[in-house]
Formats: sequence, structure tokens, C-alpha cells
Amino acid sequence: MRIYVIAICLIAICILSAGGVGAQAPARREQLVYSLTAFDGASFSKSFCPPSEDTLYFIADNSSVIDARKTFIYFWPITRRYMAGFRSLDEKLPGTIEILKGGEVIQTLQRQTYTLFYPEGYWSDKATLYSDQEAERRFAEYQSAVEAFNRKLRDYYEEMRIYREEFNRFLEEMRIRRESGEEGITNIEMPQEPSPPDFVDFYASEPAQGFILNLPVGNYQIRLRCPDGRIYEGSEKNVVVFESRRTGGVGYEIIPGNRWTRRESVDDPSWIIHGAGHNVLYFNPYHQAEYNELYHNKLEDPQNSGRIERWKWVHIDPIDDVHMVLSRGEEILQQIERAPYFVKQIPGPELGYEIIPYDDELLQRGYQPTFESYQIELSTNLPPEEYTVSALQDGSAEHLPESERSIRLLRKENANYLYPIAFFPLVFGIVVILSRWTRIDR
Amino acid sequence: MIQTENLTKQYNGFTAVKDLNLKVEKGDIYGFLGPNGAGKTTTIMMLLGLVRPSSGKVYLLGEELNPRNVDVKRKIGVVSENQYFYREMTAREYLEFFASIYRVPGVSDRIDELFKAVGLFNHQNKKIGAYSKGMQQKLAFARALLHDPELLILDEPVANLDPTSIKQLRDLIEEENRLGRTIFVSSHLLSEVEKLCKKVGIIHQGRLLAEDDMSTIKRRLSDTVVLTVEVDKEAAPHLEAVRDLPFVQTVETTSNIFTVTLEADRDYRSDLSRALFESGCVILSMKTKEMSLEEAFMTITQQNISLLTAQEDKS
Amino acid sequence: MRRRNSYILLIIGVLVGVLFLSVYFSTRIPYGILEGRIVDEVSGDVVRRVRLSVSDRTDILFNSKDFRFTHLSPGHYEFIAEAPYYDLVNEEIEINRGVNTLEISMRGLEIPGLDGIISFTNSVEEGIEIEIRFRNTQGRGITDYPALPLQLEGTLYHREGTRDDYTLGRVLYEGEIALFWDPEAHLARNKGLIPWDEINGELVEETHGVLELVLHTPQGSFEDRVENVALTRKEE
Amino acid sequence: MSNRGGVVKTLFKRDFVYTFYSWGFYVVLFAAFMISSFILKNFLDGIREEDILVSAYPLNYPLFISVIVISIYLVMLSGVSISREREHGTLEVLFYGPVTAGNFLISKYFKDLCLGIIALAFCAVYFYLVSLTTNLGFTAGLVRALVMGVFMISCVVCFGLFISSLTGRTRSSVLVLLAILGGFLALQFVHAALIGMEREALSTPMLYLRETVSHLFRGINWVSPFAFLNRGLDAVVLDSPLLFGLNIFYAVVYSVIFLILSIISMSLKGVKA
Repeated sequence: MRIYVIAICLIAICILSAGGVGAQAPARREQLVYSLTAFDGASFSKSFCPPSEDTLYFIADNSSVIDARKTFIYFWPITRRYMAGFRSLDEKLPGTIEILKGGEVIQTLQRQTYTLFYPEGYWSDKATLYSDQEAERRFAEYQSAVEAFNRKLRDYYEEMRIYREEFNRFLEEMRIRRESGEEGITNIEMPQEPSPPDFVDFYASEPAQGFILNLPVGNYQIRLRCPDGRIYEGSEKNVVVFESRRTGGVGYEIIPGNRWTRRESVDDPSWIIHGAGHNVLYFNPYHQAEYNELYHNKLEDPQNSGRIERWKWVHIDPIDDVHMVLSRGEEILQQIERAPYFVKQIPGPELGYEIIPYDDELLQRGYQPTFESYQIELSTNLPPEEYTVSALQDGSAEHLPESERSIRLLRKENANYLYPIAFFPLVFGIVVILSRWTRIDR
Repeated sequence: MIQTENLTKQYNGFTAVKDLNLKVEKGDIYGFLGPNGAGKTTTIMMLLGLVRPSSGKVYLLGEELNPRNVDVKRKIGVVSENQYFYREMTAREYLEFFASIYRVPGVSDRIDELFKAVGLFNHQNKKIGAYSKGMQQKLAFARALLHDPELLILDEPVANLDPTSIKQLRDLIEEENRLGRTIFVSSHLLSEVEKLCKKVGIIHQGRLLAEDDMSTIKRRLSDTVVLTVEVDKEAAPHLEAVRDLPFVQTVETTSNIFTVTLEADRDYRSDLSRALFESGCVILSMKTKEMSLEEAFMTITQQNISLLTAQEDKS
Repeated sequence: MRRRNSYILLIIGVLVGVLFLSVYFSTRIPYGILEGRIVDEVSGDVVRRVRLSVSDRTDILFNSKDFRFTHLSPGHYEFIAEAPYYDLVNEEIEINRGVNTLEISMRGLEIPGLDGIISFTNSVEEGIEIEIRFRNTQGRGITDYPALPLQLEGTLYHREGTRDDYTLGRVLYEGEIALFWDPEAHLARNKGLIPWDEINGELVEETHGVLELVLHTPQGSFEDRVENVALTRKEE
Repeated sequence: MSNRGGVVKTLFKRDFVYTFYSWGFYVVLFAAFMISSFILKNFLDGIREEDILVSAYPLNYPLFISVIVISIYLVMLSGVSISREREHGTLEVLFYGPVTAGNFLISKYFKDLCLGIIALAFCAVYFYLVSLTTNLGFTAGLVRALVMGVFMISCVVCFGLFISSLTGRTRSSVLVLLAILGGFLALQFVHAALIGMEREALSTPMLYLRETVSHLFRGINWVSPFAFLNRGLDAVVLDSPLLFGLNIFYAVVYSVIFLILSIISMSLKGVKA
């Protein structure tokens, strides 16, 4: 009897606890959040940390920006995430950020001006953080570059206008000459079309204010202190500053020739490229670093989840000043240079595409290359064995560290033999047991 | 060879063996008698160090027993009540295995010799799983004798055997005894012990009731007659009249019935009826229950326990 | 069998006990929580940019009434609330273990730089709604101000003529106009209403009125006139 | 050779040899390899569409599955090894002679470990044949994984022996083993489910439960032999000699602790069912 009573109590506890799950639907509240511009190994991830998350994550010895502000926070049950209504309320909280380690304040941060500088243009991921005067200078540089571009554009439009007028005159002249019976090549000079100016090839974000944080590996706490010395309610958070487990490796993005939109990554040195049949592969090497999955996901957005026992590779920078080699053992089979390629759409009923080398003809027809890459062809003539691809610094015979990847060409036609192989322990067993039977009296 | 001092074993408040003091001399065939559940197996387990005594001491071959002292165990052979085997082995493999554990020299000859002695020579390459109970018992004997032990402990050795096999094994035991081995046989069959043993210990409910020469014990158990006397009155008030008679050993009453144990040296029935008549009772019936040795033991009751203990006191 | 059952019961009992105790202790917080609402005394609306302080903690509410401080050790504290153009609130409070609630209303002091009013009217279903906007010396609208105890009086005339050229006609309404607070509004959160059934006489479609207003504030009285009051009831 | 060593060797030899005279061992290997073949066949079929597939070393997963299957077999085998001899009485007969709990357990341990090693040798042969057939490659990593497998199997066997030393009957050994392993799995599941839940969506008792479960989970990571298996094979994939060595060290410590616990528990429990 007693056991039933206890069981009922246990069930009741579970039901009551489960009841709490639905009961606490949080409403829209004005709350303190930290907005984050965190260095993620390659670029900067922007997110915010809602009050529900008590820890912020940053990569060690790199600058990241945080700022404390008040906004409306609400829970969006569909995505199970907190959302911030920065449009309806976005107020910076005045004060300084204190960084504590072991209960002692080790740093006090003031708001600083900063800009994110993208040396390869707005669309590139690569960015550098500049602060204070350098930030102002970089932004001013960008602004003057934009102004210069605008001036050039105005000039270009003016040149275009003149060109059109000249061209019309040229056509008119031609018409008159033709009408007057002149035939063959005329000696009138055709006006040259002006070329448009190139857009600014870098970008700097508008300078903003924030606390710039740059810490060595460790666990810290932060809090926001009001100018009058009080601590803001809800501003205390833990900070985990971590570093990459493995750095200096080379990872590859592979564009398979027959499906250029679905790419493969070969980041971990232990990963193997398995091929069968004919393949053309375009390799794009990257510098990379390996981070803890949980920490890095939380760095990208504190509301992300991840597993602390897993690791992930982050591509830092594309590598383009190397050549690649395909080898079998010590024997080098192919040496591959980086080259531009063009993806040509195939019109008609068989909608598809073809990747062709970019050449002068395409250039003259005004096409831009679609991508640049290292092309490796795995032909059906190669015997099914293990091959290695690796990247070598131009002009050097040394492989870049951790740049080697195995390519295995498989005999997939033999897949059906796998089942018979599994029977061999049984065969072995039959032999052993039969031999035993012959040795005993029945 | 075996000596115990106040050996006691309690399981969760139940006393299986209490203050047991055994003494087995070198060269004895010692019979350890008692009904099922009397504590025989527990005692043997304690002798072998497989069950830890609650209190008391065990001396085997002159040394105090220590579970880690395996050298003593090399000098003991054991046949247990139930036979446990690796049934997937052949009999020969089985003996070879134990020979290896006991490090028996000249294994092959010794095994041949034993198979011949127990009559299993032609079955030695059969799987033990295919053996009959009797064959398994014989194999167990062979295993126990394999390493030429000084002491042979046999727990109900002939329990599952047919008469021919019993004879065969009994001869074997006697033969081994003649060769100088001390033999400790536990049994609930008195007849078995009677034929083999020179010395007997009787255990009941964990206590050693008697330990003596076979002939003495035998006399004690057979020298009594139990009478059931029905009278016309309530028996209890007349108890004293009966108890005081010199030939009466014990007496009990239930309603109008006396259960009286008499000495068996002559017929005391007329003396008894006279005494009862004089105390004012009329005898309605009188029945004699004369037990055989076997019966007496098989149906051990409070009566013959008190009988054994009473005589112990007298002598 | 019975022994084993009693072991199982004992183990389950201990587990349940541990669970209960831990739940009890985990829900029993060892510190005080202070939570509550802070509102404008007159309007019951949000007090903008109110800064709250208790112990060594602080918080600024930009657009909310609800506040909450946690991890306060039990004891006596001074609770301070300060907001621009509001009277400072300074209260002795006692914090006990668990949740403590505090309701605060703040009294508005002044409308900053008030120099006059601009009024608009709007015909709505209930009557003629009057928006009162405050302007400063530069004639700009004032957006951030507390609710003050105001009184509005007005006279509504029938307009004879066009907006640019009219004479005042008969009086349609005269006297005090009820004021209410519109928290959603940006500039004119003070609003008045003249209900239709308090307007004298039959109203003819497409006619307009002229409304003369006097607003009494702690910072003085201000007048304004609305010259094109639509006298048509707006049906929803 | 010392007395003790001789006894251990004899016990070991008997147990070891007779395992090969029954079907269990072969059937388990067959099952493990069938599953592996199935996985590898799928892998190869996966290449059919695109003619390319990037993956971690594809034999790792089947090897992991094989080691798991072998471990389950061995944990069951070792889990019943003492209780079965207890139940059948054969343990008692051994203890009539010069056999102690220590040499009995050590012989059992080495028997199961050697069975594991033989099973891993079979795996090596299987994977070698697979790699010959399909060119999936028999790499140094696989060899390292097989070496690690020996230590992992040692953990599994010691755990099984410990459970067996506690129980008197085969049936209860199996039930206890299943209950413990099932409990580990259930806890892992509950842990995953609770960790995945939003903090905001949990009531205080549930939060507490989550904390408790996560502590328990951390504890289990050092008690469950399968957790060692996981970590060990991870160390192989990561190709870190330090981690590899460390895991071997952990496995040895774990084995020794559980072996000693088993000997103590067996001495206390005695030879009877």
C-alpha cells in the first residue's frame, strides 16, 4: 500500500513541476541587455545577451565590444528565444563596466568610440576593430573615399553625357556620309566610351560607442557601475574567455564539379575525401582555428546551444598565395595553381551548368570570373588507392602545417561483398566446434 | 586431523550451528550424523573455510584455519552432497583440469587408475552433461582422491546411488582408509554410517548431541522401548507415580495418555501396569513402539534426543 | 522478500524526502526581492527616465512601470526615485526575506519651459476631443513632461462665416471641460472632451464652431482659440 | 611458476578454451560485423549520387559499433561469470581446493580480456578484408583504436565482474546489469532533455532536478564503462597522444579499482548463491 502512496506523491510532484512549465509565460519587459559585437575568430558576430543568459563568451586576447542598454525583451515561443525590441526602446545606460576576477575588480572600462573596418569591402567577412582616434580616422578615410567615388561618379556621368552627344554626332555624321553615297571605311574617329569608377574597395562602419573588452583566458565577472557608484540591477554576468584548441591548421572548402552550389568542408585533418568514379574538385583553402562548440556557439549568440564536449573549426582567412599538390605516397601526381573559373548556365530543357576555366574570351565578352580555386581532377584512370592533397607555400617545398588531406578512391561496386565478409567468424566457429565434436564420445 | 572449538554460525538471527566441539583423529572414519537441516553442511563449509564462523575456531591438520592458507586445502579431498560439474567438459578433461589446479604429478596414470577404481574408464571421453547421477557421484570421488589427500570429507556421499554403486564406493572408502587417509563422512542415514564408521558425532538443530564410538551410540539408541499407555483418567496427576519407577527413563503425558520410555534389558510392562493400577488408574490399552536403529535416527524426536543427552548425563 | 521490500521502501522514502527538502530549500530564497510599480501620481502613466536606487543597486526605467531588485539582504534601506521634472521620492523601506512589494507614485513638478499651449480639436464618436500641446518660448512642442493637475475651461461658439472671416454665433457650450490622459500620444497626452449631448441646440451638417480655451496650470493660465471645430459627429 | 600463478593459469585456460566451444562468441562477432557491413554499405551507396563524400574516417563508426556490441557481450559474460558458477555450485567445488577469490577473479578477468582481444583481432581481420574489398583503408588510426579498444574492454569486463560478484544468481546479475545500464541510458536521456529546455520554461523544482541530474550525469561519466569507451575512441579520433595515454591510464585505474572491489565483494559474499 505504502509504495502506491509514495508513487502517487512522486507523480504529483512531477505533474506540479510540469504545471510550472506552462505557467511562466514571460511578458514584454523593459530589461538590461548587453549588446555584443564579439570577435568570432574570423569576423565579428552581433547579438545580444538577454537576462536569461548569465554568461558571456569571448575569444581570448582579441577585442570585442559590449554595451549595456535598456530595451524591451520578450520571449518568442516559436523559436524559443528572447527577442529584443530595439526599435521601440533602445537606451544606453551611463556608467563604466567593471571586470572582476576572483571577486576583485581588475579592470574598469569606459565607453570608447569604435569602428569595424572591412579592408576587403562591405561584403567580405574579414574585419578589424579600431577604437578612438584610429576609428575616427578609418571612418574619415572611408568617407573621403566614398566622396572621392561620388566625385568620380559625377565626372563619369558628365563624361557619359559628353560621350553620348559625341556618339550621336558620330552617328549623324555617318548617316550624312552614307546618304551622300560614301562607302567603305570612313575616317571619322569613333568616340571612346568612358569606364565607370570602381566602388570603394573597403568599408568602415559608422563610429559607435561601446566598451572594448580584451582579456586573457579565464573566468571573469562583469558589472555595470552607474556614475554615482551604484551597480545596475541585472548587469552582473559571468564571462568565459576561451581560446582555440588547435590553430594554424588549413581547412578546405570543396566545390564538387557536378554540384557547385552544395559545397563540402574538409576542416578536420582526420576527415577524408572519399571519391568514386570521375570527379573534378575545386579546393578553397582557409586558415582555421578550432573552438569549443558550446563556447563558440554561445559567443555567436548567447542564446545558442551547443555541446561542451564537441569542437568546431572556424575558417579565418582564405589562402590564395599557395599551390596545391596531389600525390600518392612520395610521388607527386599533379601540381595545381589557383585559377579563375566561370560557371556557365546551360539553357534549354536540361537546365544545368558547367564550370569552365575563365579565359580572355570571357573577359572580352565582359564576364567576371565566378570564383577562383584550385582544381583537382580525379579521373577514372587513377587506381583506387589513397592519395593526398596538400598546400605548399609558393616557392617552397614545405607543406603548410596540417594542410594534408587524404583522398580515397573507393571501389563502390564491391559494396555487396561486405555482407559475405561478415560471415567469417561463423565459419571459424563451425570449424572449431566441429573439431571439438570429433574429439568427444557421443 | 579436525578439531573445532565452540564453533558457532548464525544467519540473520537463526543459529545453524552452536558451540560445536568436534575432534577427529588421524586414521578415523568419522561419521557425522544428523537429520537434514541439522547443520551438517554448514559445519563442513566452515571446516573448508567457505563459510566464515560467527565464533569459535577450526583446526585442520593441526593448523588453525585461515581462508588464505590454500596449502591446507591441497591436503583435503571433498565430495559434496550435490555434484557440481562443468557439464560441457568430458570427464577426463575435468580431472585433468583439477589435476592441474592441485598440481598432481603423473597426471595421466593417476587419472587412469582412478577411472578404473570408480568404474568410469570406458566413459572418460563423454561430456559430463551426459553422465547419470551415479556416474557423476563416482566422478566426484575420483576428483576428491585425485591429489592423494590426507583428509577426505564426504558430505552425503552415497545419496544418489544404486546399491551396487554404494557397495563399490563403500569399499573404496574403506580401502582409502586402510591406506591411511582420515575420512569424515556426513550423512543422515545411520545405516550408512553404521557400516563404515568407527566414531560418530550426532548433530541436531546445530548442537552436537553425542560424540562417541559407534558401538556405544548404537547401544544407547537401541536399549530403549517406548510404550504408549491409555488410561481412563487424566494422566497428568499420576505422572509422579510413573516417573519414580527405576526402569523408566522419560515420561510424558497428554490428556489420558502416557508416553513412557523404558529400559530394554527386560520386559517391564507388568511392573508399569501394576504401578499405574496402584495409583488408581485403569489401563485401557498399551502399545509398544520398539525402534530400529535406523528408524530411531530417521525420526529423531525430542524423545530420543533427551534419551541421548540423558544417558550422557548418567554415564 | 519482505526485507527486500522494506529496503526498497526505505530507499524510495529517503529519495522522496531528499527531493522534498531540496525543493523546499531551493524555493526558499535567502535574500529579499523588492518589486513594484512606479507611476505618475496624476495620470497613472509611466514616469519616464526614472532612476531608482536601493542599497548599492540602481536601475533606470525608460518606458516601464515595473521594477525589480533582487539579492537584497534583509534590513532597512533608503529607496530613492528621481526623474526629471518630478518631485524626488525618498522612502525608508524594510526588506524581508522573499518578495517585498512597493507601490510608488511620483508627483510631477513642472512642464519644462512652458510658454503657451496649442490646441486642436477632433470630432470623435463621444464628442469633440481637444488636444492640448505645450510649447516653449521657441514655439516648439514639448514632448517630455509629467502629468500635472490641470483645469480646462472653454466656450464653444457657432462660427458664422469662413475660417478666415467669421463672427461668433450662438454659444453652444460653456464651462469646464473634463480632461483625460492619453499615454499613447506623443505630444498631446493631455486631452479634453466635450460630449455631444452637452452641446446646446441642433447641429447642422457641415457647420463649424470656434472654441476659446483657458488652461489653468500650476505654472499659470494659458489661452488658445480653435477656429475650425468640426461640429459633425464622427460615426465609427 | 608460483602456486597462485599456476592456479590462475589453469582456471583461465579452462574458461577461455571452453568459450570457443559454444556459439555465443561467433554469433556476437557475426552480428557486429553484419551491422558494420550494413553501415558501410550505406556509406558506399551514399557516394553513388554525387561520387564524392567527405567524412571522418568511415571505419570509425562501424568499429565503434563493433566494440559496443562486443562490450555488451563481454559485460554480460563477465556479469554472469561469477554468479553462474555460484548458482551451478562449480565455484564451491573450486574453493574446496587451493583457489582463492583473488585468483578466481583474476583468471576470469584475463579470460574476458583475452576474449576481447581475440574479438578485436577478428575485427582487425574483418576491417582488413573490408578495406581490401572497397579501399576504405586500414589506417594507423584504426590500429590505435583497436589498441584503445583493449583498455576499454578491460573497463567493461571489470564492471561486469563487479556486478557479478555482488549477485548470487545469473538471472539477478542480468537484471542488475540491465537495470544499471538502462539507468545510465535513462539518465543520459533525461539529462539531454532537461539541458535542452529553456531555463525560463522550468519551474524551480525542475531546475533543481536539472542540476541534480547534471551532477549525476557527470558522476556516471566516471562510473559507466561505456563512457570510458566513448572518451577513448574520441581520443583516437583527435589523434592526441596525451589524451590517448591519459585514457589508457584512466582505464587501467578504473579496471584495478573495480577488480579490487570485486575481490572484496566476492570474499564477503562467499561461494553460495
